[in-house]
Amino acid sequence: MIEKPEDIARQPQQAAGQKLEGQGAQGSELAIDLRGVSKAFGPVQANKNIFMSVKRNSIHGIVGENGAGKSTLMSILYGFYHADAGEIFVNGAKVQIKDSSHALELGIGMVHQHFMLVDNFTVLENIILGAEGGFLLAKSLKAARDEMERLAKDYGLEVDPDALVEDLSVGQQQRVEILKALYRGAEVLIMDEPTGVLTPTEADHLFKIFEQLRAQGKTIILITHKLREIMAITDSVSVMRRGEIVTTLETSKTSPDNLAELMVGRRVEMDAQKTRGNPAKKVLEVKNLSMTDELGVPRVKNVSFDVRAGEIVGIAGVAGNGQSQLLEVISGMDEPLLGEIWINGSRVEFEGSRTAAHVRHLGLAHVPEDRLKTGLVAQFEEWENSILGYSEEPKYGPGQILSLRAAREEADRRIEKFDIRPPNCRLKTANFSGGNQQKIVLAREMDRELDILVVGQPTRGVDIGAIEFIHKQIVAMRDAGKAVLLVSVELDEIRALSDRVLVMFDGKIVTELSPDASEREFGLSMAGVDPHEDADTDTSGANPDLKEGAQ
Amino acid sequence: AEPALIYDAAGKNDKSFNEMAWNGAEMYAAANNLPYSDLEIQTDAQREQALRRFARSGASPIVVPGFTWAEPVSVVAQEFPDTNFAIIDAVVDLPNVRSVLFKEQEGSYLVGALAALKSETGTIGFVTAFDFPLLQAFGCGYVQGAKAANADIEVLQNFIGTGFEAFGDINTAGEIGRSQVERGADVIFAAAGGAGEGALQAAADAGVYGIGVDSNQNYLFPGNMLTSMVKRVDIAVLNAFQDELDGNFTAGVQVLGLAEGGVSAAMDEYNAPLITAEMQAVLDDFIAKINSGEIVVHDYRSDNSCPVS
Amino acid sequence: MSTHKPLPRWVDIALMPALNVALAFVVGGLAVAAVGEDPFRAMQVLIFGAFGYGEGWGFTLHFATSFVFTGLAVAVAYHAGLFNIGGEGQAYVAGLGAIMVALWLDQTHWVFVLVGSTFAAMTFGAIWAMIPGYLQAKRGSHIVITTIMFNFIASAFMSYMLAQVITRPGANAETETIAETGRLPLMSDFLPVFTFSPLNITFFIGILSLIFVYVLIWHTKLGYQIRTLGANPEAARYAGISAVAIIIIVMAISGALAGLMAVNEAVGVQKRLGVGYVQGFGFVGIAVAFMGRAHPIGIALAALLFGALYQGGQELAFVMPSVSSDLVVVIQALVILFTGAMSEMFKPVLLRLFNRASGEPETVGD
Amino acid sequence: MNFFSDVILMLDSSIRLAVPILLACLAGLYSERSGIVDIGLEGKMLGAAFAAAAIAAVTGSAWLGLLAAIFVSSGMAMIHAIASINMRGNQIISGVALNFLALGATVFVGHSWFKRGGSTPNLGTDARFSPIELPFAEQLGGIPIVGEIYEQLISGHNLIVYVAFLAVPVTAWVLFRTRFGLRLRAVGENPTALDTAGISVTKLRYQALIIGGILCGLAGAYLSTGQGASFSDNMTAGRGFIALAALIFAKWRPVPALWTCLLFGVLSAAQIRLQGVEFPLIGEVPVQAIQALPYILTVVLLAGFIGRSVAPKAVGQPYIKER
Ligand SMILES: Nc1ncnc2c1ncn2[C@@H]1O[C@H](COP(=O)(O)OP(=O)(O)OP(=O)(O)O)[C@@H](O)[C@H]1O
Ligand SMILES: Nc1ncnc2c1ncn2[C@@H]1O[C@H](COP(=O)(O)OP(=O)(O)OP(=O)(O)O)[C@@H](O)[C@H]1O
Ligand SMILES: [Mg+2]
Ligand SMILES: [Mg+2]
Repeated sequence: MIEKPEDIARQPQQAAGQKLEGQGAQGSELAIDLRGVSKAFGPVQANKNIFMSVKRNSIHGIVGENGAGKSTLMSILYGFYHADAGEIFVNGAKVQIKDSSHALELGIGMVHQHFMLVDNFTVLENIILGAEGGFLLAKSLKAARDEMERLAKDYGLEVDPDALVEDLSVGQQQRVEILKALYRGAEVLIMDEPTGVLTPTEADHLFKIFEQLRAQGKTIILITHKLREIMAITDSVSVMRRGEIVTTLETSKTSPDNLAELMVGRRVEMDAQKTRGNPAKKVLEVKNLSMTDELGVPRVKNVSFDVRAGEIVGIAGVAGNGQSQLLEVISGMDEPLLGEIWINGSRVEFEGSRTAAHVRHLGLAHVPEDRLKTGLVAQFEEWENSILGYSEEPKYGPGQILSLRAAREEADRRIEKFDIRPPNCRLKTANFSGGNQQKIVLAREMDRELDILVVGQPTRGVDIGAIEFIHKQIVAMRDAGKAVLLVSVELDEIRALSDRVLVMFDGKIVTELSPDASEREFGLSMAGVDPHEDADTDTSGANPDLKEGAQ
Repeated sequence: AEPALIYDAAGKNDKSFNEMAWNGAEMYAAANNLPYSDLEIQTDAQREQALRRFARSGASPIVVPGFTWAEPVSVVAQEFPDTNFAIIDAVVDLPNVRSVLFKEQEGSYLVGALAALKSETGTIGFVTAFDFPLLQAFGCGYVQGAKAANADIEVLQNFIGTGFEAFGDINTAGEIGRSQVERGADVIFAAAGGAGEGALQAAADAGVYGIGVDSNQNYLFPGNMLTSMVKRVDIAVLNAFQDELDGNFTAGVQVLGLAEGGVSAAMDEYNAPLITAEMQAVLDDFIAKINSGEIVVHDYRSDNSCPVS
Repeated sequence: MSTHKPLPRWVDIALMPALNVALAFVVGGLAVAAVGEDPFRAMQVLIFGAFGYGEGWGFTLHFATSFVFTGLAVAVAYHAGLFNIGGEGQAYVAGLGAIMVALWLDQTHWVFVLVGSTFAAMTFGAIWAMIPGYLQAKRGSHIVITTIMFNFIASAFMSYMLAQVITRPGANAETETIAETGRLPLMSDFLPVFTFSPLNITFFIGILSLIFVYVLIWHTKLGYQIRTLGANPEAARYAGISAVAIIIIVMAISGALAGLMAVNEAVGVQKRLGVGYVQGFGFVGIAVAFMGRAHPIGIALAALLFGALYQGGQELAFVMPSVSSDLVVVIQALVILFTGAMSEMFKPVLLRLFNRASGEPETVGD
Repeated sequence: MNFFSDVILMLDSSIRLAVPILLACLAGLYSERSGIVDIGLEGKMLGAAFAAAAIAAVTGSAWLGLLAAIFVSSGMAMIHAIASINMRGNQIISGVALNFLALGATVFVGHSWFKRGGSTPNLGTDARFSPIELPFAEQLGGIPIVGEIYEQLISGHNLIVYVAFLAVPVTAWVLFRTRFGLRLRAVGENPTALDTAGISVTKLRYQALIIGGILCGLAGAYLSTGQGASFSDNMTAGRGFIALAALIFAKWRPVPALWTCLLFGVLSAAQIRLQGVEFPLIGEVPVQAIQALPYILTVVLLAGFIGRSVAPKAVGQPYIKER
């Protein structure tokens, strides 16, 4: 089982193709066995005395709230962190995993929650990084290219080897990560929240790949917040809470409700909906909007729609079809090429980087898609993020003076109202869990006088307890008579919350659907076909997989 | 009382002015087998402090080379009327201060004349650190001398930099030297402290002639050093120290020109073969005329301008 | 890594820096020993020179004042994510404004000189910094390159001004001297303990600047926007903060702060402006800003440390002639290295010590 | 002298002026590509220039001087490495400290050795790197244009000049064609990615800084034993900062770095030639305006033609795995 990294790189075919049966020298049927693993980061006990075993040739799920310690545990297995205590057995043999290259030698590969890719490298360069197999790149690049072709054939993992990673959609970046692991001959593949950023279609595709991998004798450990996925694909599942394993179950002997309860410690209401909305006057009007990105590529093409008070309008679509750009223009972060936006009857004047502030004045609040990149300043204290975008309001002090007291008092109030944990407005934002960071943004944007809330990917990477909470808040917003524009690649989420759904494809709004429309209707329209027109139109060139390559 | 020397901001080892002062102190120490104190200041704010410290500690005379010392010396010399001070390159009119001035323009005039006499191409060069009245005085004297010896001579003038760091930049100085050679110069006068060596090296490498400055640098590249414009700051320091020791320190202004031996064109065994008898004759004629006052060499510092270029 | 409590605050902000300074002196002491002097006595001389008597204090504080200005200049820009290496040039050009106004008003009263030259210094410094700021904001020209270039351009420009324009004929390229009536009062005029030190009224401007920057950065809306832009430009865009405006404003403030050095040094002490009067203080400001972690209190302390090194170093060179000013520069470099760049050196050791002391059993390390 | 040979001579001068900046710029490239800011280029060059001149003066061998230069400069790079890699210190402070250290220590040590106040004695021919005549330079020199360019411009430089120019394609090759280069580019962008691929971030950054140290060593030796023939206090005169600017100007890429440094060389050479020249229409301009020309033109070019330069993403931040 143990090979030198050079060997792996030189003969990836054999390494990847090996059947596990032939390897069972140790006679253990457990691929991974963790015994009493503990790990602390300073004062934080991330893992406490963890026992967990994973059968070979199976798919094992791990669920748990944000910050439960899932990623940490897997990073220990991958040799990225060192456990403070405990033992690790791989294929029945006790090992001391020194570092990640050692883990790779042991056949353990990992796809991290935050991708470990070099953005300005090509796909090929990323794949060979660390497994080059020789001083000169030319040969390794050639070998990797061949191997990629084979993997693409075997598993349907297709991606342009010469594309720059930063130009790829997240779904494709994920494939690059999986290819990386397979190229290194991984037998055990750890997937940390792989579907967090994928569309349902992409996720389904990923699961087909998992099944193929399992059929070839590989073992997969899957961390996810989506219980549907656990039920659909795993053989067994471990539940983590506050650094400990609560239980490990056969998937067939449990249910989503049961898992949710185990994770959170109480019953979780999974369906926020729902009464229907009560549309009143138009609050947001978008007229013939078009925009191009900095390279001049058209991203939004002649889009028109409106949102009324008291309704939630969802925008569905495969990631990369212009939704993000649409959001940025509506929120004033970017300028349109053509078209107009009206908020509460006033036309938005685009005045460069200050437009976002102007738009807020008009009564629009914006929860951005990427909380850490856009919506928060990680090194700020919580209260400081609680005024981001609103710092100039007079309630935070007269003139140029910033009243820390006013800001902190308000932050404290919101912490209580939105149940942000830990309840400490002086804590650095980076030290909050993802779910709580999301709540900080939501609290800031929702807890104020506003007429329209624009929300992008509200529950990305957030645990089910928080999802429940966030969904309730969004619905409450609408019920209070506000207009809500919701952009999400989670079709379930869109359908659960929206009163009307607009489907975007290739920068255009293809159609408007009722949330109760059929799966088929959604599927077709997200592929660029208006199901109302003619279900049999030529769909060539409308394959989302082909399209997203350019994005 | 032990004599003391405080250098100017450029520091003890500027290969020029301050270093000459230090040489003078060393000459004193060697000749009398007596110690002296010296100090480098780090910032301008420390000038008065340094003077006061030495005065308090009983040092006398306290010698300071450099015009920038004028203000602090006039303050501290009044506080310590019993201590003797000497300032070089500036005048402080107090009963316990000796002011020593040099006529750099006269020495430069001589080496300029020599350069023009030696030049076969009709082009000579002047390399200096940066646009600074003192340095311009060197250049202005040089041009005057050269034109006096050969009215058609062309003088290339270049600055190395724009601040004191230019005194250390031998590489740019060297490049300037080469450039002047390429433009036809066959004698180059380098008045740029330590950096000057770069230009002299360039001249030597190209097989043409260099002229050193401040101290006698003729030994540097024998056969390629035409002469050096020697400015005897060392003598000024030595005299101040020695006069105090011998009990005949005098205040007042001393102007050290050609006649007083304060500046000169250095002649020694290194450059003897390069100086022909005719050249020497012309030179002697100029010296006599300057000493007699028949030739008055214009001092750039008097009006910040030069009549010739 | 083991489970541990974080270090007590006083260890973080007092003990560790003290240990680092001590280490710098140990290594510097080796160099002192190498020239045959007693390192312990050298250190004694240095500390006494800097803090042992009124005049020493005066010099220390005078230098610290200049370093506060150049340090704050770097720090303010840094909060907006801009690395201003141009303090040297900004202070230099500011000197021109300061001295011109001072020479113009020097027949009136020092109050006018102070106010006028302060205003002029800030204006000139601000303009010199704003150009790189504008080019960064509007044209994307990297501020590090432009500020480096502007240092060289300032040097050339000032060389011209001082040698040819507002010069007085003579051996040096420098301006006329400020008349007696217009000279800024020295601290020793009120507090005789400072005797002959150059510490002057600009010291209070230094204190005010520290307070100003503290309030600006942490208690104003502009400061909040500056920090947002510096920490996450994308979030600033999201918040509707005009990067262009902030960059230009911040560079102006930064240059104005650097410029104040001219009031302290050129107007206050030298009473004239000469070539290269900044003497590298702009570069010292970089070290001061980062060692002070871009916080006014830290900057005040770091500036004090450097002031002490300049003054104590001078004393050292005086008392021990074989310890030259170059060796003092070496010691300064060691202090920057150990207290600035290697500031966390003792942290692991201290963590272990403190956790043992607090009776916590150590878990397995890695 | 005709116009053509005048141009050749000026370009020749440009090359000599560009070389130290180019070497330092490449040193910075390795360092910053690995994610470590290097504003200590100036100090390393200065330290190396001193070591080269001092050892060459003592031993009479330029080669030993070069070795000493590389040793000193790499040693300083290692201090930078310990501070910024192991101790996760502030890389800018570390660089500033190295600059001060070199400024003080060269004069201090130099003076205690040579008693010439930090300067070294002038070096004889053996103690310097002398010009190398390339084969057939003289014979081909007769051929107009091509031959002249070969004889005057390409031939007749010292060894370090050729090494510097060779270092550009070598660097490009290493960076884009080798395993080391791939990892180097990766570690400056995303060190965590490299770490999870099982490669030591620390080791890689150390290697990068050593290479930077060697290149700065060459740059310093060039100044004091190639182009010049002695060491003088603060003789680098800001070249390290120019190199840093050139690195950013070139967007951290080797071939553009070559052009940038050559451009700067040309501007500097032109500056020397233009001092005191009367211009048509304008007449004679202040010499300082001419002297500032290279810097002003750099700013103008930067603002007008060179787009935004984006640094390697991880540059300046210490790699911290566990908070
Ligand atoms: N490198 C680190 N340094 C310090 N603390 C860390 C580090 N990584 C994680 N932690 C802390 O350890 C705890 C467990 O984090 P971990 O990332 O394992 O949670 P998780 O279960 O993966 O959460 P999520 O579902 O949000 O991904 C959290 O409190 C986190 O803040
Ligand atoms: N986040 C940022 N960080 C750094 N520079 C920025 C940033 N945002 C903008 N800039 C600079 O500002 C230029 C113009 O940006 P933008 O159009 O957003 O501002 P603007 O509209 O001109 O500002 P104003 O609101 O003052 O009119 C960009 O080319 C860039 O140089
Ligand atoms: Mg996780
Ligand atoms: Mg604009």
